[in-house]
Amino acid sequence: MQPLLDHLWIIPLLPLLGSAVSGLFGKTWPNKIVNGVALGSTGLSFAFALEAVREFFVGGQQPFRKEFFDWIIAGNFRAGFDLQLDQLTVVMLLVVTGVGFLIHIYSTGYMAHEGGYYRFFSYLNLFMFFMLILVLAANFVLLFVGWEGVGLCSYLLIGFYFLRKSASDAGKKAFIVNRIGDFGFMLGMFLLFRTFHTLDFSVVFKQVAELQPEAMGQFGTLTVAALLLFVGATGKSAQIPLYVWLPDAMEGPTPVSALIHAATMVTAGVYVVARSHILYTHAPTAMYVVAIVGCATAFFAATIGLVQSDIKKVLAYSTVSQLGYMFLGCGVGAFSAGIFHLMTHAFFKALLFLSAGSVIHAMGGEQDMWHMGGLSKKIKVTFWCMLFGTIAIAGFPPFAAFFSKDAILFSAYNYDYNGKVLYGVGLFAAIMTSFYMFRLVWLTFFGEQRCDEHHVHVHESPKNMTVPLMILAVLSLVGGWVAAPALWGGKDYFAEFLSPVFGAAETAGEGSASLEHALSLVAVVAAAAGLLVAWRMYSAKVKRGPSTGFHKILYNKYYVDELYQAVVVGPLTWLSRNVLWKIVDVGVIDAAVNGIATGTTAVGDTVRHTQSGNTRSYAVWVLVGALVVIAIIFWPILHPALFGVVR
Amino acid sequence: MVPTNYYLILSAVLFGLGIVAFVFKRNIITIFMAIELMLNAVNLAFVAFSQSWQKPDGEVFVLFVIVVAAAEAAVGLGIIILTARNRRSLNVERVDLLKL
Amino acid sequence: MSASLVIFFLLAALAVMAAISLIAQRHPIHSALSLIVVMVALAGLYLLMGAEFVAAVQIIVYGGAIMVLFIFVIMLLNAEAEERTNFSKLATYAGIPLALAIAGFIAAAIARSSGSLPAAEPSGALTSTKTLSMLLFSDFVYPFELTSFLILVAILGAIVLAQREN
Amino acid sequence: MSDFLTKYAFLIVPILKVVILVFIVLTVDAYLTWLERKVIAHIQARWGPHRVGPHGLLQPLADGVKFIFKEDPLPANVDKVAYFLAPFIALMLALTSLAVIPFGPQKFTIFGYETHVGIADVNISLLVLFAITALGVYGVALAGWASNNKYSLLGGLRSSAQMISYELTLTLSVVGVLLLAGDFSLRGIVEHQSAGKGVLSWYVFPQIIGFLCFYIAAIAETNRVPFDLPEAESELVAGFHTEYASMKFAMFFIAEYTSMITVSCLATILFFGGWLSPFPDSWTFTHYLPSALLIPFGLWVVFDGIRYENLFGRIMLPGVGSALAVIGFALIVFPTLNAIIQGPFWFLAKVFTFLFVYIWMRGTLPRFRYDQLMSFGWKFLLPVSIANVVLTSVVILWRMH
Repeated sequence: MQPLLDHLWIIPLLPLLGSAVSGLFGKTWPNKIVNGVALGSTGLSFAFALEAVREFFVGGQQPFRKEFFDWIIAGNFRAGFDLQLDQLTVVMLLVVTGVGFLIHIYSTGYMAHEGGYYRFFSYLNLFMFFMLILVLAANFVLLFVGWEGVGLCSYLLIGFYFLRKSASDAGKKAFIVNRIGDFGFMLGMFLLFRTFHTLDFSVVFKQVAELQPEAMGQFGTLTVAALLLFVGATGKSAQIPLYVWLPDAMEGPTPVSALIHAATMVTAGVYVVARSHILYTHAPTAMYVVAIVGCATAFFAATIGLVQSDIKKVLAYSTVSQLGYMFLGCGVGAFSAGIFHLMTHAFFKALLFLSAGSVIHAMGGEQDMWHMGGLSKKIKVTFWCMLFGTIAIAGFPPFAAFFSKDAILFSAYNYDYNGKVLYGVGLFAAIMTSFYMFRLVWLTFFGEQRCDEHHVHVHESPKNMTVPLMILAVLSLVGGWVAAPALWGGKDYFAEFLSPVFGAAETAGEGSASLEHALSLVAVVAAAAGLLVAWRMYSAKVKRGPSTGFHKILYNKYYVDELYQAVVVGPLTWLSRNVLWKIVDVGVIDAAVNGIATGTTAVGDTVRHTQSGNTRSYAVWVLVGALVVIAIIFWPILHPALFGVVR
Repeated sequence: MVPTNYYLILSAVLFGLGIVAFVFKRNIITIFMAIELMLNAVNLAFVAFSQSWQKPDGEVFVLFVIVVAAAEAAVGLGIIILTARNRRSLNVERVDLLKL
Repeated sequence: MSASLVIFFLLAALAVMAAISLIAQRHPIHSALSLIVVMVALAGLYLLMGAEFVAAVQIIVYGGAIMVLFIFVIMLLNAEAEERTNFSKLATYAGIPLALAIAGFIAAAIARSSGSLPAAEPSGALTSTKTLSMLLFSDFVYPFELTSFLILVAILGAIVLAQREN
Repeated sequence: MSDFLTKYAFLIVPILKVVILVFIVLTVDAYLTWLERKVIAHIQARWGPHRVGPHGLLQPLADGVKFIFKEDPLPANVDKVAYFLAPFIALMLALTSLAVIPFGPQKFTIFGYETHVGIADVNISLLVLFAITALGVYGVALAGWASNNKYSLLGGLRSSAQMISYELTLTLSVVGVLLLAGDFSLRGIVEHQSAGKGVLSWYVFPQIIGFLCFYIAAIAETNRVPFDLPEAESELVAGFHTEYASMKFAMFFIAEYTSMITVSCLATILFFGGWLSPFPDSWTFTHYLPSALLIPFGLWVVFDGIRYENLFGRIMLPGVGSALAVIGFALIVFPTLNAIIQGPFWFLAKVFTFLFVYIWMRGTLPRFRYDQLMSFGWKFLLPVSIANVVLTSVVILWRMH
C-alpha cells in the first residue's frame, strides 16, 4: 500500500500552487503571509518527499514508476506525465526538497528588506516545482520540461534586481548560454527517438543495454547521442566551454546562488549523465570526453578561483570546479561517487554560499574580500559555519568532501585510459581548492578590519538565517559518513544503496584497500598543503598588490568572455543587424504587410463603384453569383451540352 | 402519362420568368410577386419529383415552402408599407440610399 | 396523345402565359391577377399529378391568403402603374440575358439528366392526406414546430413594422 | 339514338345535371329574395310584395326582367378588365362551389351510366369547397378597387380584410368535424353521422361550439347581416357594388344568395347529418311525413286561393295547391318514389331552416361596427375555435386509450 507514491504528483504540485498563489495574490500581502505560503508549500513537499521515501523503503526499494496522464500523443510517439522513483531519484529528491526548504527559511531572513518579496518567493517556488519535475521525470521529454523550467527560473532570479543592468545582462547571458546547451540536449533527444522510437527512460535504457558497447574511439549513434546530451549538461552544469554564465549569475540574490547555482540546478547535468549511465557505459569515448572535460574544468576553474576578490565569485568558480569533479567521477565510471559528491557538495556549498550571504548581510552588501577582515569576533556563528564549510570542501576528514572527493580521485586513478594523469590534475585542483578556500577565510575573518566602522555596522544575522546555517554545517560534517566504513575495509553504504541503479555500470572500485588508504592520505596531505600555503600568504598583514603577469590573466579569467565576444557574439550581432534586420525584416516582411494593405486599398477604390445603391443592380449581381454557382453545380452534366456534344 | 421532365422543364421556365420579372420590374410589390412566382416554380418541381419517386416527402416540403412564403409575405409586405410611407414611392430605383 | 397530356399542355400554356403577362402588365393589380392565374394553373397540375391536398392548400393559402394580402396592400398603398425608369444600366442591359441564361442552364440540365425518371402519376395511397399528416407529425415534427415558431415571429414582425410609432 | 346516349353518357349526364342544378338554384335564389322580402315585411308588420302576382309570387320574374333591360352605365376611367371580371368571378365561384355538394344518398343509373344526386363526388370535396370560397374574396375586392370610387374601394378593402379574417375561423371550426369523421368527402362525413342512434349521432351535439363558430363565420363570409359591412348602405352607399348596375349587379346578387345556399347546405351536411332523417329507420311511418306536410299545405293553398281577390290568383293558387296535394298523394301511392324522396326531403328541409334563420337575423339584428367586427373575429371567435379543435382532439385521444 503506497498512498503517497500513488499520488507522487502532489510533491511537485505543492510548490507550483505556492508559486501561483503568492505570485498572483501576494503583491499586496504582508511578508508573513507570503512566508506562510512559500515555506508551507516547500515544507509540505519536503515532508511528502520523506513519506514517499519511507514508503519506498517499506516497499523493499522497488523502483516505482507511474503514468499519471498522457501529455503528447502523436503517431507512435507518446510523452506522458510519468513520474518515477528509484534510489537515484531518492537522493536527488531529498537533496532538492531538504536543502531547498532550508534555503527558503534562510531567504525569509535575507530578503526581509528587499522589494518584490512575493515575486522572489513565487520564482523560488516555481523553481522548486520545475526541479522536482526534472528529478522525478520518467522520460526525457518531461525531464526536458523541468530542465527548461529551471533555466527560466534561474534567468528570472539572476535578473531579480532587474533595475541593475549588470543583473539583467547576467540573466540574459545565462539564458542564452543555456540555449546552446539545450540545443545539444534536444538534438540528443531527437537522435535517441530516431534510434529507439521512444523517450521513456526504462525502454530506451533496456534497449541500449541489449546493444553491443561501442569500442573506444568509435563514434557510433550511442556516442553521438551521449555527447549531445553532455553538451546540454555542460550548459546547465557550467562546464567548459559553457561555464561562463555561472560566475556572472552571482548577480542574483545570495540564496538564489546557493540554491540554484550551487546545490540543485547546476547539478542537473550530472544527474542526467548519471541517469543515462547505461548509455555512457556503452559509449566509452563519450565517457572519456566527459572525464577529460570534467577534469579540465575542475583545474581551470580552480586556477581562476585563486585570485578572485569577490567572495561570491570565488565560491562560484569553486562550484564550477567541484562540478568538474562530479563529471570526472561520472566520466571514470564512478557514478555513485559522482552522485555522492553531488550530495555532499550540495550541503557544504549551500552552507558556504549562505555563510557568504550572511557575511554580506553583515557587511551591508559589501562583497569585496579586500574590504573585509577580522570579522571572526563580530559574527561568530557565521564564522564557524563558514569554517566548517571550508574544511569540508578542502577535504579534511571526517568531513563530507573527504569521502566523496576521495572516492572520485580513487576511481580516476584506476581509470584505464591514462587515469594517472586525470588523478594528478584532480589532485592539483584539490590543492588549489583548499588554498583559495582558506585564502577566503583568512581574508574575510582574520587579519585587521579593512572596513571603517562608520559606514558599515557589522552585526550577526537573525535566527532564521543562522539556524539553517547550523543545520547545513552539521550535514556537511556528517554527510559523508555513510561511506566511511569503506576506509577500514567496511563497505560503502552509499554505493551499496545506489548499486541497484548503477549496478554493472560501476566500473570503478577495483584496486586494493591499501592503495585506497594511500590515496586518501595523499589527498589529506594535499589539502593540508593548500592550507599551509594560504596561511603563509594571507595570515600576515596583506594588502592588495598590483595584479601583473599571470595573475592578471587569471584575474581576468583568461579573457574567455572577451574571446567569446569576439568570436561568437560579434559575428552574430553583425549578421542580425545587416542581414536579418535590414534585408529580411524590412525588405521582405514589412514590405509584404504594407503591400497587402496598399493592395487592399486599391482594390477597394476600384470595386467601390459597383455599389451604386440601386437595388436592381444589386439584383443583377445576385444573378451573376447564382449563375456562377449553378454553372459549377451543373458542370459535370452540362459541358457536353454546352459544346453541343450530343449523346 | 406525362413524363416527369415535362413538369421539370415547365418549372424551370416559370423560374426563369420569375427571375426576369425580378430584374425587369420596378415596382417593389411586383418584384415581391416575382419571388413568389419562383417559389411556386420550385414547388412544382418538388411535387413532380415526389410523385415520380412515389415519396410524399417532397409534398411535405412544399407545405413548408408555402408556410415560409406566407411568413415572408407578412413581413415583406410590412416592410413595403413602411418603405412606401417613408419614400413616397414604390419604385425600387428611387430607393437608392444603399450606397456610400 | 392522351387526355392527361392535353390537359397538361393546356395548363402549362396557361401558366406560362400568365407568368409572361405578370411581366408585361404595368399595373401591380394586373400582375397580381396573372400571378393568381399561374397559381391556379399550378394547382390544376398538382391535381393532374394526383397531389390533391397540396393542390387544395396551394389555392387556399396562396390564392386565398397570400395573394389577397398582396392585393390588399396594393389597394392600401393605392399603387398606380409602375414608371419604367432605367437608372440601373446594369439591369437594363445585363439583367434579362443573365436571367435567361440561368433558366437555360437549369432547363438544359434537366433535359439532359432527368430523361430516365419514372412518370409522375397519381397514386392514391401516396397523397392521401393521412399519409402526409403522418409524415408531418412523425419524421418532420421538429421542422413543423419550427414553422409554427416562424409564423409567430412573422406576425410579431409584421405588427412591429406596420404600426405607426406614436 | 340510345346507343349514342350510352356511348357519350359520361359527357351528357353531367351536363344535364349541371343544367338542372343551375336552373333549380337560380329559381331558388329568385324565390329566396321573395321570401326574404315577405318575411322581413311581416317582421316589420308590413305586407311586402303583393302586387305582381298573387302574394307577389311573380315579383322575382319582374326583378329578373328589370335586371335584364336596365341600362348599364360604365363609370369614368375605371379599370375595365377588373371591372368586368369581378362579377363573373363572384358568380362563377358561387355556382362552382355547389358542384361538390351531395344532395342525397342514392346512386341511380340513366343511359347505363351510374351517378348520384349532385354534380361531382370528389374525395376531398370539403377542401375543394374551401378552396373555392377562398377565391371568393377576389370578386368583391376587385369590384371595389376597379370601380374607381372611394366608397367601393373602402367596401372592397373591408370585405377582403373581413373575409380573410373569418376564413380562418370557418376552416378551423370545421376541423373538429374532420377529426371526428376522419374524412374529407362530404358524403363520407354524412355517412359517418348515420351511425346508429338517430339524431344523437349528428355532429352538432359533440361539435356545438364548432357549429356556432362555423355558422357565425359563414354569415361573415357571405357578407350578410350583421356582417354586411362591405355593402353597409348607411356608410358606403352600397359598398363594393355601388358602381354596378343591371346584370353585373344581378350577378353579385345571385352570387350572394347562392353562397347563402351553399353555406346552408354545408352546415346541414357537416353538423346536421345531411339527408339523414332525425328519426330511427324503424319508425316507418315517418316516411309519410312529406305527404303529411304537402297534402294539408296544398289543400290550405287551394282553400286560400279560391277566396283571392283577383281572378288570376283564384286560378293560379288553387293550381299550385292542388299540384302540391297531388304530389303528396303520389308519394303515398308509389312507395319507391317516396323512398327516393326521403333523403332530398330532409336535406331541403334543413337547408330551408338555415336560410330562414339567415333572413330572420337580417330582420332582427343590427350591424356591427368595423372595429367590433375585427376584434370579435380575431380576439373571440378564432381563439374559441382553436380551443374547440384542441378539446376535440384531446377527447378523441382519451377515447382511444
